[in-house]
Amino acid sequence: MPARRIAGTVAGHVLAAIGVAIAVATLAFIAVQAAPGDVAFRIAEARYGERISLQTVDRARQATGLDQPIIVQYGRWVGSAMTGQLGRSMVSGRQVATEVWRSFQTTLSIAVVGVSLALVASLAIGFAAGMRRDGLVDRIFLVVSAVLSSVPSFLLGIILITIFAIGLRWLPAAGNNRPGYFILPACTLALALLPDLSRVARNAVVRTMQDFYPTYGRIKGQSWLRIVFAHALRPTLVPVIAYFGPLVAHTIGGLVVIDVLFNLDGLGTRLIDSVLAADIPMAMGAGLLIGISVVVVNGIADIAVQVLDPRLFNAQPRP
Amino acid sequence: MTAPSLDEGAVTRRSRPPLAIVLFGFLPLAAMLLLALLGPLLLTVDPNRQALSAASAPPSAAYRLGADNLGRSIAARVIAGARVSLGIAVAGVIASLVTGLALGFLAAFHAGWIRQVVMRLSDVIIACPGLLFVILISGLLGGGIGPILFGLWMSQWPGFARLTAATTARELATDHVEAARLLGFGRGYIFRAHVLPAITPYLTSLGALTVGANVLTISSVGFLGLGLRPPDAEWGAMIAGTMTFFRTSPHMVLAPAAAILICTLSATLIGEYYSARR
Amino acid sequence: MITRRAVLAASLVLGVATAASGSFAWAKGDRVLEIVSPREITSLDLGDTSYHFRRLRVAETLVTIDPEGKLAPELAESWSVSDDGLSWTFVIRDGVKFHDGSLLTPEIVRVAIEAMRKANTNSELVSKLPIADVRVDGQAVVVTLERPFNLVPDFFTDGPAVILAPSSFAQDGTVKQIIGTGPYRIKIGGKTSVDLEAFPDYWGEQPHIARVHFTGATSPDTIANMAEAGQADLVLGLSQVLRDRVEGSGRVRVKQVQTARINGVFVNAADARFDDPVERRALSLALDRQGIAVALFGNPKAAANQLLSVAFPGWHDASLPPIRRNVEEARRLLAEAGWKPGSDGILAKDGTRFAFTMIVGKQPEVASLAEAIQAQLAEIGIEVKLQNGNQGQVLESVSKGTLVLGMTRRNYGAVPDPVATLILDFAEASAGSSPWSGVNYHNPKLESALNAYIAARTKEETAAARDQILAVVNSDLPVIPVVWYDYNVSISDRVNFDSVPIDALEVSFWIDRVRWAE
Amino acid sequence: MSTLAVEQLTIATADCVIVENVSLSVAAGEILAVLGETGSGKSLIGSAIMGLIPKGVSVSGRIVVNGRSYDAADSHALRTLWAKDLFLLPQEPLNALAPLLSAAAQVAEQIKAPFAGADAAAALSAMQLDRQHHRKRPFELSGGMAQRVMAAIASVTRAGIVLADEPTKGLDADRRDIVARAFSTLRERGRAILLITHDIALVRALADQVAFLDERTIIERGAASTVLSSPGTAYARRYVASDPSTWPARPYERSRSAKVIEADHLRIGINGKVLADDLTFHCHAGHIAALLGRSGIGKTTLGRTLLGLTPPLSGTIRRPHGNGGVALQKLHQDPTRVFSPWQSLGQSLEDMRRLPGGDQALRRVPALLQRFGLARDLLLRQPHQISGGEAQRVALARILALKPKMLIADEPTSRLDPPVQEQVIRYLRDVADEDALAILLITHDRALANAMADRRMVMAAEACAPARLLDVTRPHPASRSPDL
Repeated sequence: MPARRIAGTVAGHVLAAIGVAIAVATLAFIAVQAAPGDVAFRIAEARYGERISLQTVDRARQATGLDQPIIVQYGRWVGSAMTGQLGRSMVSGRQVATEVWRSFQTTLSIAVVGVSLALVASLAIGFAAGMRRDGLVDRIFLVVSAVLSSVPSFLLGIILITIFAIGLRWLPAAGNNRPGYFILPACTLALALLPDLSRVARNAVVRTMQDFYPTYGRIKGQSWLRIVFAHALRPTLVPVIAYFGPLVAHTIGGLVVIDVLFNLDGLGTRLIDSVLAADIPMAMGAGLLIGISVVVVNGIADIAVQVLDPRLFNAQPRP
Repeated sequence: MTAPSLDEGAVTRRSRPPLAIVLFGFLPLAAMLLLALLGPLLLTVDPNRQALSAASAPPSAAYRLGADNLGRSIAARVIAGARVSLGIAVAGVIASLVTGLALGFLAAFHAGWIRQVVMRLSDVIIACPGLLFVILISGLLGGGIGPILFGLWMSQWPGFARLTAATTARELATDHVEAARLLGFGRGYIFRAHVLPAITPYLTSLGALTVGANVLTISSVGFLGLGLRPPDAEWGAMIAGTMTFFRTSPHMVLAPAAAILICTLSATLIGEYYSARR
Repeated sequence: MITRRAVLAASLVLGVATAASGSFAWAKGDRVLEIVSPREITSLDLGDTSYHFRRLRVAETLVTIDPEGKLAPELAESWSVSDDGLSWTFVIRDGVKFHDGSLLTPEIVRVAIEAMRKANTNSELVSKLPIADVRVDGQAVVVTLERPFNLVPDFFTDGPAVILAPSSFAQDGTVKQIIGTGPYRIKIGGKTSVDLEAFPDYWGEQPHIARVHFTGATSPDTIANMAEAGQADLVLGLSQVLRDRVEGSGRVRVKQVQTARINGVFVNAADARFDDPVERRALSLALDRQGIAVALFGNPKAAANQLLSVAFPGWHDASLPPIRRNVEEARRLLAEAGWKPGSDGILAKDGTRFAFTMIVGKQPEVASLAEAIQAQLAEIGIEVKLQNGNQGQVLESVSKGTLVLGMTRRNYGAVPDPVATLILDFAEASAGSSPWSGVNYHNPKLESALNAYIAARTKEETAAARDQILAVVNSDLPVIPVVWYDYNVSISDRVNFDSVPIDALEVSFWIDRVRWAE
Repeated sequence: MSTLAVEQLTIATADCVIVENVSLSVAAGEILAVLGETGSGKSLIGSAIMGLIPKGVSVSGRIVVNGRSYDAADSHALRTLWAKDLFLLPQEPLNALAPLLSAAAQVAEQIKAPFAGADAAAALSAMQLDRQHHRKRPFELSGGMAQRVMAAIASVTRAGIVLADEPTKGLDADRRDIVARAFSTLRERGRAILLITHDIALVRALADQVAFLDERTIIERGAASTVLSSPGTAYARRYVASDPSTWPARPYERSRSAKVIEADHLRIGINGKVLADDLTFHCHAGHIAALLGRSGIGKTTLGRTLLGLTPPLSGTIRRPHGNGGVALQKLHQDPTRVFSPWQSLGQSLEDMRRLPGGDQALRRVPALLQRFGLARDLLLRQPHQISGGEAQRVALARILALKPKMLIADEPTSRLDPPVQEQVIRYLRDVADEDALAILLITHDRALANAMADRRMVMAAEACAPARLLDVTRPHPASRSPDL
């Protein structure tokens, strides 16, 4: 039964993914078109930089098919996207699919490491603080997390760079050509995500501990370890996993700043740069991938929550 | 045999905020808001007046918090910035709150296509990275207060709408609302006496947390160079403009950073307090 | 659950392991020259980014400029001009191999020049030459002109004039990969970074360092961080505002040279606010160049009193006095031109307010410079609104005729002779529509002087034309110079400081000459 | 042999003494029931024995477990006895079981021996839990099943002393019997059981010894057979008498008053799921009609449908008119929740002014409060600061002030202690008789219905079919009592 339920959920999420991806790509297209000013000038600026001139603007206009009606441009993109062709960048002339995929790999490696770090740390902190609500650890945690959440993430990154790259020279300060390049960006991301995520974890633990069954486990003679890992961990994970939706949004947003700070060619930066540069195929390609990523993460979280806690499956309306 | 029912229900529902919250939450934020309101009266120096000869001057008698790279008084700019940064942050929250409240109630009271539209739209926007949104709009429109405000509003009203809809729907399903309905009370009364007191702490909490988050968002956009138009003094833009001197003249960065920290921290504390209380 | 935890643990272990191995390899010194530039490689189109590949010593031109700023042979062994000045012969170097192993032939050069002629843009100089015909003559290529033009070799030093192997081009003539003749070839290319390795069959001297990694980074903070972290051996074009900070970190030294680039403002000469040279002079007097040079650029010598800097020894007049700020004189000049303060303190004439919007890029020194100009002009009653934007938006407002005043960072040394750029800006048909120079500015005296210069047959004619050009440019102020741009190269302690050439014309990074420190 | 003795136990907060000088003892194979009302401190006695006294509460006295004597204040020592000597069966077992482990696994984890699975299955079967339920997780179990799982867990631990705190709270009468059987099984296995409850029927079915707790201390104790049949104190008498099964059945009398509500071929359900079909009945003024049936069958939905809160799927309802829309009112199960939690009770009543005719209604309130024996200063308090019995009477007063024609009372007394339940239910009977109010009493308590209602209807269903309505006022010898 759950297997069929999950299959249904997956099918729903796949449909949602297609819908959202097309919607986001279309939004990116509209964003490019809706901005004030001539699109050709923005493309030429991105291509030629300080060598821009009226002739290069005209060249950009012709080379990229901007002289055609907007609806034709959009229709052509949708048509080719259906067959897996995302076209070529209007700025660099490279394949959008290749470029976007490379950005995605950068973003993914940092996001996976950063979110994993944040998740592990959050659960550890969450249990440490939440097991004794309003205890010393809890109070210290609340203050530290409030302070941490009040520092802009770029300042966090700069502090990390100053210590580990410039001071100790352990890790690279920027770029993605050196081994371990992802550690500082991932740590910055983790620190930026930590306050909210650990608060979610801590509140989940507090909630669990407010339930009677952990105490009752002790009365039944079970050890704390067994209670935490066998009884309480899964229900506690549920709110944490359910938080993945906002988390992925925070991650992508945070990575834009981190990309700039560490000079990484991530997906968020790619989207913003290409929209500002009016690089329509690139903007739509990046939007497409971001949309799919968001829906995929949300879908995985949704299924994970249902697998972790089947009670949510059987939530039936009370008579 | 959990907690014995000695004081069951004697929840700390109406208790006064503890001293720590007042000291570190309400007071600093109130002080900052006061600074924002009274800013022009307090300023003795034009925050945009440059003295290139005093560029990057460290704190002194003439420049209490030092001068920035263009020789402007950092103290004056921090005060002027309170108006801009907090103003935008608070205005964004108020706009989102009003929109969210209206649409949230609509969705809660009219379970039908209105609810579907509001909720699905909220779902999609909430899944979108809000920072990306603000950055894009600011970048496309060349920065300034309007685009940032618009971006904040666009990305934040769904949060308020969802919260309002969810809490309102939950309150509408309670026995006391059912009883009030059966007794013949109208929607207005039920809303005022039963629903509003229930959702106020939630909204206060979200509102305060969002004010803090907005101050950070504005500063991040400023860091990317897409924020307000110069020479407007805004804390994030002040940091962004002087970030380069962080290690050589840290005072330029630290003063606005401290202002951001104080605002965000106190807003977070207030938000956390209300969210723990509900 | 177990798999989940296992995956998590494995990824962490992996991360730590790669980090550890990474720092180990780094400590050992893999001997890759790490170079960083504030400009990213945006595309492969020759018009866009060919100068990148020339600077990286991947692609070469017929004629080049040595670090001292003089013309030097590269793919052309030598060149000569006929007595009538119409026929230029370039003798192509023998035995030059492209990175794909194919040989450079005069025919390839001829085809390349034919392609350059068709480009017809201001950023591809060869297209501006009055070429009548190109033909192969043995090992030489002969370029025949319609009229005499003195700057042909100079124009062939332009970035887009690089000679690439035929295999570089796709069928439609666009560049799909960069296969040049330089001492380095591209191993892996990307948007923000390129890996280079020495090309063993290079015709000239082998580079000292075999492997180079180039990173383009637009954020100045990132560049400074990389330099301070010892991650960048050379930062080529370190931003002015970062110089003190990077040098302060102790393990990096900075070389500096004043370039042919000017930071200044240009105006729309057709606009009521700037149609009179007096108004431009008033604006010039309102600016505190010394203050800006010291406070924002950390170099008092950067304050510009004329358009062309010391990078052009024959063109720079060292005897000119500095332009001192004089607010009173500026006010007086504007009053003379009919501008009276309005009720709000802003000048006005015939219902026109002296107020306009200026588009500002996001580079820190440009943003600060704009804010300084804004504040200084406010003191003489001119209101400037700043708007974040880029040069594309400036050009758009130029084409729409809405631009009043813009900021420029014009490089007059794209080729060794500044006249090449001055012609583009002030004498060509397309002049007056560049986002870097005087808009709607026309002065017949300047145009005739420029034309006389390029057609001059004697030294005396050349000198006379030059003096005439300088006199007009420095008094008419179509571009108001504020500060000269300093080119900074930060050099890490891994690199031999003296081996790094520094190039005032920003032609090349000269990385093939760089040596490791002993 | 397992024995538990409590000697001179006193429990107090800073302000007041809650339990004073209580002594109890229970031997192996014996069940001692401690009866008392909510707030009498009976649960705290259990907490004290387990060492679970909350902060701010002080304890003195001694707890003797299997001959070893412990200071009652030494909670640490008492906690070491958990699962070895002392075991607790808590109220609402669904909250005490680990939420995501199957029943069998929860029993098995208590058994530290090989083949724990088989032993666990045996223990569950011994508590009459069918094999098909062994793999189920708590949220898939009913309250009665969960209580049997708990009993199985108790049976596999070494603990000889079992404390049971309100084991039947929230259970229907029929499930109460199943739980009682599980407790008998535990008793047969030699456990000493301390049963803390207010459920007089459970005590009647199970207890060997009984102790009544009132106002801090035990006022009467003795063998169950003697104390329950002839209580010695007024309190115990009143308590025993509050069990509806001891009340005389209400004689059948044909109704002559007007029909207040009529339902014709009603089909009800929620979210498209049909719960009951073909419901045809009516209620008369001044009569109490009882609606019986097991929990979950759709009684509450029928009530909500009649009230107009849930639309019927088909069929017609003719509702009473007059007094605006308020002729039909509802008395809720949890009376403390029917008032806005952000206002004092007085404010909630005062707000009736905003209703049409509210001023008149407000003028009737003081008399109604007096009629129900409520002091006026009660109105200064918040809803959560008054007892359930008081709240139910205030709620009734608020409703009656509006002069409704009919009242739908949905389990109005199931959360109340027996004496309070009796008081409220008798007020309801008075109201029906004196104010000619029609009352539909939704309840699962057959004894209560027999004693109070003029008509009794049962909602019952076969297999998965929608439920039907049967009139059981006059039990017909031919029709067997339907399965509840």
